[in-house]
Amino acid sequence: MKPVFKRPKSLYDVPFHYCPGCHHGIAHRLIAEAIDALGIQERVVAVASIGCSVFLYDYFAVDVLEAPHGRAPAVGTGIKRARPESIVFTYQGDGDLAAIGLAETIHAANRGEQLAVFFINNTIYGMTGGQMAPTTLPGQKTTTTPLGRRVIGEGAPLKMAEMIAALKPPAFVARVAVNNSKSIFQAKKAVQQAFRIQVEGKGYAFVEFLSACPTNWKMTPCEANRHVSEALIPEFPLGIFKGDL
Amino acid sequence: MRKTEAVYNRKLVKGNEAIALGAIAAGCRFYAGYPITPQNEIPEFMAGRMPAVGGTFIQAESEIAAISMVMGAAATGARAMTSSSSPGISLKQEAISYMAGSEIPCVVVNVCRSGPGLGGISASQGDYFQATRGGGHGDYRTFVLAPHSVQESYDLTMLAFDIADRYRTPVLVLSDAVLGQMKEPVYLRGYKGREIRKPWALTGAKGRKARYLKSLYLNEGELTARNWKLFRKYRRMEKEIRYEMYLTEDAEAIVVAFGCAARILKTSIQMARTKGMRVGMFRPISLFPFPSQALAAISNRVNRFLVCELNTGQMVEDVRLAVKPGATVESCLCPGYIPTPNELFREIKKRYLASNP
Amino acid sequence: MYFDVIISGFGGQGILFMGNLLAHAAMLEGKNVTYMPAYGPEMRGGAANCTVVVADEEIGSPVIYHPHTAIVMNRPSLYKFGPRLLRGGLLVVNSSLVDPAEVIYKGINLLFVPANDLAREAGDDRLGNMAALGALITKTGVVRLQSLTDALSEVIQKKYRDLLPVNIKCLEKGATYVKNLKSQI
Amino acid sequence: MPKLVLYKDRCKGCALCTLACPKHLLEISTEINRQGYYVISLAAPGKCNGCGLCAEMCPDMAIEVWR
Repeated sequence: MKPVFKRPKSLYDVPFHYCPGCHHGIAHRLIAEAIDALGIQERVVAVASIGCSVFLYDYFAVDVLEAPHGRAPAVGTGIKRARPESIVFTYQGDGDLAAIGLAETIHAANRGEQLAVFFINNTIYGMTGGQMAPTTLPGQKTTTTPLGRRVIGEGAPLKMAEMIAALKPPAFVARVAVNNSKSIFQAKKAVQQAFRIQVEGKGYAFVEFLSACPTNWKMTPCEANRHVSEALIPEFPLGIFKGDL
Repeated sequence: MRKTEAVYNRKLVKGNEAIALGAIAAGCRFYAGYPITPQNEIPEFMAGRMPAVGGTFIQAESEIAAISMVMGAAATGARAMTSSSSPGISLKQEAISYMAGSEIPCVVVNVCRSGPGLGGISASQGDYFQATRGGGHGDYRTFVLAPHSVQESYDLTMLAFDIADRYRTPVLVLSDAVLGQMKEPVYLRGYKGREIRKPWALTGAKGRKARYLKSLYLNEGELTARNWKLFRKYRRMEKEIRYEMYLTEDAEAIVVAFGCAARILKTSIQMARTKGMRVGMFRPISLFPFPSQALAAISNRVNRFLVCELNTGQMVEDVRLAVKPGATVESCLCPGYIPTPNELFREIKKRYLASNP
Repeated sequence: MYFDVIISGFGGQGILFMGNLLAHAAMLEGKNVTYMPAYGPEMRGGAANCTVVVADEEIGSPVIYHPHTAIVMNRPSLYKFGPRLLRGGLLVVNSSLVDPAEVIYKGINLLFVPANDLAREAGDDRLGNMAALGALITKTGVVRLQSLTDALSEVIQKKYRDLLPVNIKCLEKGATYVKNLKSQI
Repeated sequence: MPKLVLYKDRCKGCALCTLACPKHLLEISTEINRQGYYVISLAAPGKCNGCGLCAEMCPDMAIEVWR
């Protein structure tokens, strides 16, 4: 018998610290599988950001640098430019990438840096306990929007994939979900493509994951999974916004 | 011989250019920065020269991004530098703190202007506390080198890279608007140091286990151990303390100053000497670690000190801590403007005569 | 030996170039020298000035508020730096652009140099800066004319290389002008 | 016959696998693991055709499928 599914070797054999039903684990695995598939584990330098995924180095069997909050694309720029043979990816949440690090995000994309940027959009701040994110849905209750987010005054959800796709230099921009097998299959291809682009020296790649945060959404994992389809995808349509698979 | 060297090997360059020349000579191959007066010659020079030496220049979207890029580059083992002036250095404190915590070496240049806020663009030493107390959040320090001439701007920048690598720490070169903008002949003697191996660098886990650089320590006791480790490192850095003693041997009073204030004071002291006043100068070159022991030794035989700085009194606190009890430490302060040698001479004279009637 | 000068005028008159050239010449003579330009917002709005100090001893301050010498290449510079000159100092006035009648300061030495006129005679009236510099060094002896011309060929930008001879001619013109004044006295 | 290996101590009882299984063969059991979660179990092992979708869905890689 052969395994249909096995832990990728770019991930350490340790349990994740994430909450039950959190999609970080799936995103981690897809990234690790892509690294294995392309045979680039020895070249990868990952940039961890601030948020639930700050402990990236506990899970990925690759070199990791922990960046200041929001600065991962700038830190990644430094790594890649100083050591072009590296394969560099950043892994950032919505607070990190779309709020405090928006400038770094946009400018790295606009310079066409040779980076793979993985964006975990769960419309809320996870690690700090459920505050409003730039991607929080209109009406969504968070600890800092107790009455629900009002678009005027608290802002509309930032559409990062669309914003980045509007720039000229990025080579590949996609938004994926991982809340069912079909979506996971699409996401897998997008992640591989993001790395392949860098391996081939074709430039900047951005993959946004619509991701569930059952704990801060105050839902069961299954409810949260459904919420991705019912609430997130209508606001943040899935698809390839730039480049192709 | 001296004349020959003087004629053939000197170059007339700005202090800021000397810093850039020193960095490139020392093997700096990554620079990221953001425009701000009065340090613009550094990014401009780097933009022109880096590609020629196979290095990278990036004009970043902000001071914050610039230092973060330096953090990334330095983490791979490259010699990396950024520069700015006071308001920009405030922004850079974030990553400087992260690098101190992650033990990533780099060189940060502050061509200090006056503050607070947007302040002005004239020379100032208002960033002494920021420079010597760490500057950002957390229990850390950066090594601080303060040149007082264009030659030192060149020499100390090269040294900064060596110290940064040796101790895996950010090193700050604290220049100022006068030193950065002025031109002076410098001997471009080239880099005499040595680049060391960096077995901690993130180069991809080829043929070895994966590793990481981080500053987050949540497990019980880890952070305490980390902070003690950094503390011991800062103690070890005392080996690198540098200072200059100028006419101190027979001095009855000592002026303490650094950077451009010190060079102006040299003229004032010469003036005082011609009037028979036995005044000397102690010039810290490393501001952190501060040359406290050397100053304490002087205070065994001299007990009058005048601290002259271009702020409202910062280094004077370190001088007070250093000298033996009973010594008098006075301040002569020039916040936000450049004093003339005459002005400082009058300050010296006034105090000297008060104690030596 | 100690010498300091503030050179002032408007942008485009080659003020910073004058200071730079003088500093370079002093360096070639093995002297200590500092050059300090106005920078940042100070140089916006058309005004330009710089300070050069030349000495045998180590130079303390490169920033001089009350100079021993000043060259004023236009009227606003006269009003800004004229009053700051030390007693007994030397004020070099570009009399092509400044009416000598306006120079009312007492207790200082005056040298009127029709810099732009001299430059025009030498072939390029934009090079008044060189004529004024030639006059200054001849009057003060701070550096030799030969050092200035040596420095000139080192510092002049490639694209202005063909202007080297006329620059030198203007320097000489200024120098000769002062020599003739001396012989008249 | 395909085999489903469950690493019980990895399971956080999120039940996403129960959504993924096309045959609805997985369910939350009454068994509590060392982490304190009710772990999943395969109701009718004989009916599993080893498609592996449950493993793809599991955020904690608690499931291994052999075929």
